[in-house]
Amino acid sequence: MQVYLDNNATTPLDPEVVEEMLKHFRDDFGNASSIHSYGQRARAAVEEARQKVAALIGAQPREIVFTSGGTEADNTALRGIATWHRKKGNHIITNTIEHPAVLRTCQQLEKEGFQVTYVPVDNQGIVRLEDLRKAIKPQTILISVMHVNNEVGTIQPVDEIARIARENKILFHTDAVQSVGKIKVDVKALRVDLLTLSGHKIHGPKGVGALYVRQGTRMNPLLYGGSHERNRRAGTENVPGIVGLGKACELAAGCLDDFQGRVRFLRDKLETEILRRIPDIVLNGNPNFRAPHVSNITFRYIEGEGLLVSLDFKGIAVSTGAACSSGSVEPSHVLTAMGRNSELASGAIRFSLSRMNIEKEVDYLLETLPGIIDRMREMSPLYRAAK
Amino acid sequence: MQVYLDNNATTPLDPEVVEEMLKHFRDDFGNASSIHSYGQRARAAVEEARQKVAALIGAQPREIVFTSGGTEADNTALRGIATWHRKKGNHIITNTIEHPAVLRTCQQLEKEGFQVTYVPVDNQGIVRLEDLRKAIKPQTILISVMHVNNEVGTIQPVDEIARIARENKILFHTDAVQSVGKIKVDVKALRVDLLTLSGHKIHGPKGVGALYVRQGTRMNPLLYGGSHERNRRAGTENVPGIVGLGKACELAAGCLDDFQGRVRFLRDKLETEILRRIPDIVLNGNPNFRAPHVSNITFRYIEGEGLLVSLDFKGIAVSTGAACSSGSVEPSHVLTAMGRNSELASGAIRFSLSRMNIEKEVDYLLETLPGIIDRMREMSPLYRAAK
Amino acid sequence: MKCRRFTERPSEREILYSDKVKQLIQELPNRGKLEAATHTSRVENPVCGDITQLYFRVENDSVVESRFQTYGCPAAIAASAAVTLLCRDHSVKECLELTTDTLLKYLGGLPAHKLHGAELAIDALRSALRPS
Amino acid sequence: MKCRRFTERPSEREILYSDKVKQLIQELPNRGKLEAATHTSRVENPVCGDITQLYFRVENDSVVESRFQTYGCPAAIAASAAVTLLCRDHSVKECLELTTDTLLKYLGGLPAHKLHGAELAIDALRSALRPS
Ligand SMILES: Cc1ncc(COP(=O)(O)O)c(C=O)c1O
Ligand SMILES: Cc1ncc(COP(=O)(O)O)c(C=O)c1O
Repeated sequence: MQVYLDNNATTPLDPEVVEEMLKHFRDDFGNASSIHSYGQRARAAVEEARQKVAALIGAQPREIVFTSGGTEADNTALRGIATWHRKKGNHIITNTIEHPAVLRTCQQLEKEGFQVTYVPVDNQGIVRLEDLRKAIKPQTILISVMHVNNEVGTIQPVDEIARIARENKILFHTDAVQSVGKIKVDVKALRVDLLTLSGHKIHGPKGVGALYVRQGTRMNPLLYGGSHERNRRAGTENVPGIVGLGKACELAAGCLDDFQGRVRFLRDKLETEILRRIPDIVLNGNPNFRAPHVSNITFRYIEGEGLLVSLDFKGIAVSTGAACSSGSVEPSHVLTAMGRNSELASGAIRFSLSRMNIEKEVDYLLETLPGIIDRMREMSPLYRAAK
Repeated sequence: MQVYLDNNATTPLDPEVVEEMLKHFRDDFGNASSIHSYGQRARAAVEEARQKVAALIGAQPREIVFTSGGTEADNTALRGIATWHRKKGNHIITNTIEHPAVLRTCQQLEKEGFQVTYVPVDNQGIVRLEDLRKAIKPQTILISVMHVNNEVGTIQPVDEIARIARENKILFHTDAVQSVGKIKVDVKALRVDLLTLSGHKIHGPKGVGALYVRQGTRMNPLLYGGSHERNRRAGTENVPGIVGLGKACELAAGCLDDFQGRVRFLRDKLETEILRRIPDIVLNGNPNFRAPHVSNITFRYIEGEGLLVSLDFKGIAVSTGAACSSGSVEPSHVLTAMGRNSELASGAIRFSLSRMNIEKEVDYLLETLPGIIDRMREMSPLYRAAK
Repeated sequence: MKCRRFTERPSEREILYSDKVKQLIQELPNRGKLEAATHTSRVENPVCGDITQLYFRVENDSVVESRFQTYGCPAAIAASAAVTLLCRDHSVKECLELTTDTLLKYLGGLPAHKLHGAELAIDALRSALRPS
Repeated sequence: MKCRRFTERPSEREILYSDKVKQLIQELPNRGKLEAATHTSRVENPVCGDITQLYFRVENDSVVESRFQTYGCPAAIAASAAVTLLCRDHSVKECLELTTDTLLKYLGGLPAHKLHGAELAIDALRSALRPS
């Protein structure tokens, strides 16, 4: 049995998304900037997709800038705002559990003369508003706090942070790659200035994402060249990708209830049953403020990657940390920031579901997992020592 | 009859490219950074594609960095080299007929304190080596000159420019978006340090390209985040796009002869017959140093866009200037740089072929065009005045 | 998966030229000089270089023949052609009442950055027929 | 289109874990403590925190039983398991001659950044069986 429980790394494409993209791979292959019919068909498709993306997050179509993914959108938001508003100030506030696309961009901006405050989180992965408030300086120009954390699923109080930013006339960006399409995201309700989303996390294609830029927000582009995307992002539009993202957003808009209902039920069953069947376990994240599709669990006395490989052998795909940091030996920066020591961090496994998972997949995991954990603990020098 | 003669704007995808991509849209959808089998299958596909891209241009696989397209590759090359080598110097040399992805990045770098010399071209669109040599200063860190111009098809003496750069210990970048897959491009023979290519110009997908970075070249990335692409370019790999680019390069490697033979024959027929059948015509570009698939012709006394729309009505797709600048009223910066006045520039039409064009398409154009030109000239106040 | 489908249809698409404009460009009705013209004008848009020349033959205060010559973008060409069509068999007074809005409606709209094409044609019309 | 096809096959792929490694992780042969061990060792990699504990029962200078306990990444686990398999029924001298290279060959290779897993296992082997 094949059970894919690594949907925070990437999701399987919805067959309807593939179907719509295929049209633009096969027939309507035009460049959306061309004046002839090939171009105009491509242009119409891009603008239709823009409307669908905008509709999902309550934005105006003209506020949507298509990018090559979440990483580019994050980089564009941070660097674009920072460099444009540099004369006003050089201070940025973010936090310790952001995605590397935000953290490493901030670190680079530090090298270029910006100051960045990395506000800590509590041991359930929630940004402390008090610390955030205290971090504000007269020269603060941007706050960036993610909506849902990719590793533990924690939901940040983004609306409150946006209010604090607004009261202090600071622009606010949120990386919503892991919340869009999973929980309700409305840019007008949250009142954010910039918001990042990515196609491949919502059953859309890789290599395409979008940055919401509230109308009137002034910033530099990251990519210079042709006058695409109202001069906000140069480069020939990835028409099939954009169409796929649009379709994915359209489908996601109809599936939010499914996440709150069926997906949450599956996640809860997975979690409760693991807790019931396997001892020496630690839950990571905030059980109340948490997206419905993520569960991050530390299996003590074992190291996650071995467990991952064992599960893979059985057809079950999970993740140990953020997918993008795999290959490195460091424990997850998110779990570390939440105060987990290195043993607890390295025993963490992320189960992330999607609307495509079904109950018998969860049942299969629950049958398979305890035996593997037993065997691995039997092998662990830490486990024997602890007993 | 549908006749697509705008292949410099974008090309139809090769059905084999679509087929390979489909596998990764449908089954192997994994994130190439994931450790489980889904991820490892994606990783293998990405590395196989890297080998194919490298093979087409005579590079090592590790010298290939995948990007979201030609624009991103150009931006990465220029900004990445400029900011990294800033301490050594702040002067960049390019020329007046580059693609906006290079020109506008240079203009932005000027705002950030760099100095840029835009070397002129002669009236056939060839960079004057003497001017280039004279532009070199002790603080010059980078020269960027495109291989084949997208509007007129002119081939620049890139190997000679690379030699001049090398002799002066200056890094050299070439935008080869319009030469790769059309004429022989070998990074070791040309001895360039950086080279840009793009998928959708060679029957591959939009939204994916590559930057060749000679081993040992030090530069900053443009996108920060996860440790993808050996830390040269963050962002979840666009696996299907990369696979499509790889396949497109594999196919292109086998088609270079076709370009020198059949495609060149069709282009020459198109051009010779237009010259024979229609009076008051000016050829733009250098007839000797020119890629085999491009013909840029000014039809005097008429404005190109009307002609474009008329041809479109008959099913024929062509272009007036660089696709990316459509919508703007300015005459082509390339033709202007070649000394064409605004009447000559706005009457220019670019015919660009690919290996997918066939002779009867060219014949259809040749039958259709003279009548349209007659009618349009009848309508032109300039034409009557000139006669 | 029993998800609802999102059904709202896109309203604002950036279509470049309407079918009417394309048809006019294709046919170029009333193109060319009119030797027997009683009223003519030549107007140039100094910004983009577009030139439109209109020719009218007016008999008994009515436009009985009209022609145009235009150098410029499709919007300017189509608008000029449209003006010659719309004026035919109308009184000079009626012709002078033709507005950019009416013209745009007839053309099925123009892209925002091409509106000047319609203005050029209306300018030329007024300058030809305005009592001097 | 009669284009030649490019046929060279890719040689260098970045495969993470070999089938052998995956199988060892799956089966974990010889896992657990060996109460009757005559030789044991516990070695820790201070950089990544991996720990390997090896147990050998040596009789007549020959390894007759071997077990391991490992906390660490798949490379470390598989390498330790492999060492227990490779040593069984061999003389202590032969066991001490086991090299990282032989071990890696047996494992079907390890990714470059995981080589330390094999080194850890060899270290533990030597520290257990080395004459004191
Ligand atoms: C929270 C978050 N932000 C940003 C990204 C990067 O997006 P992309 O993979 O599209 O580059 C990811 C996923 O990798 C993510 O989980
Ligand atoms: C010469 C040249 N450079 C760069 C580009 C940009 O590449 P892309 O369309 O992949 O962004 C193009 C095409 O638009 C081009 O013709």
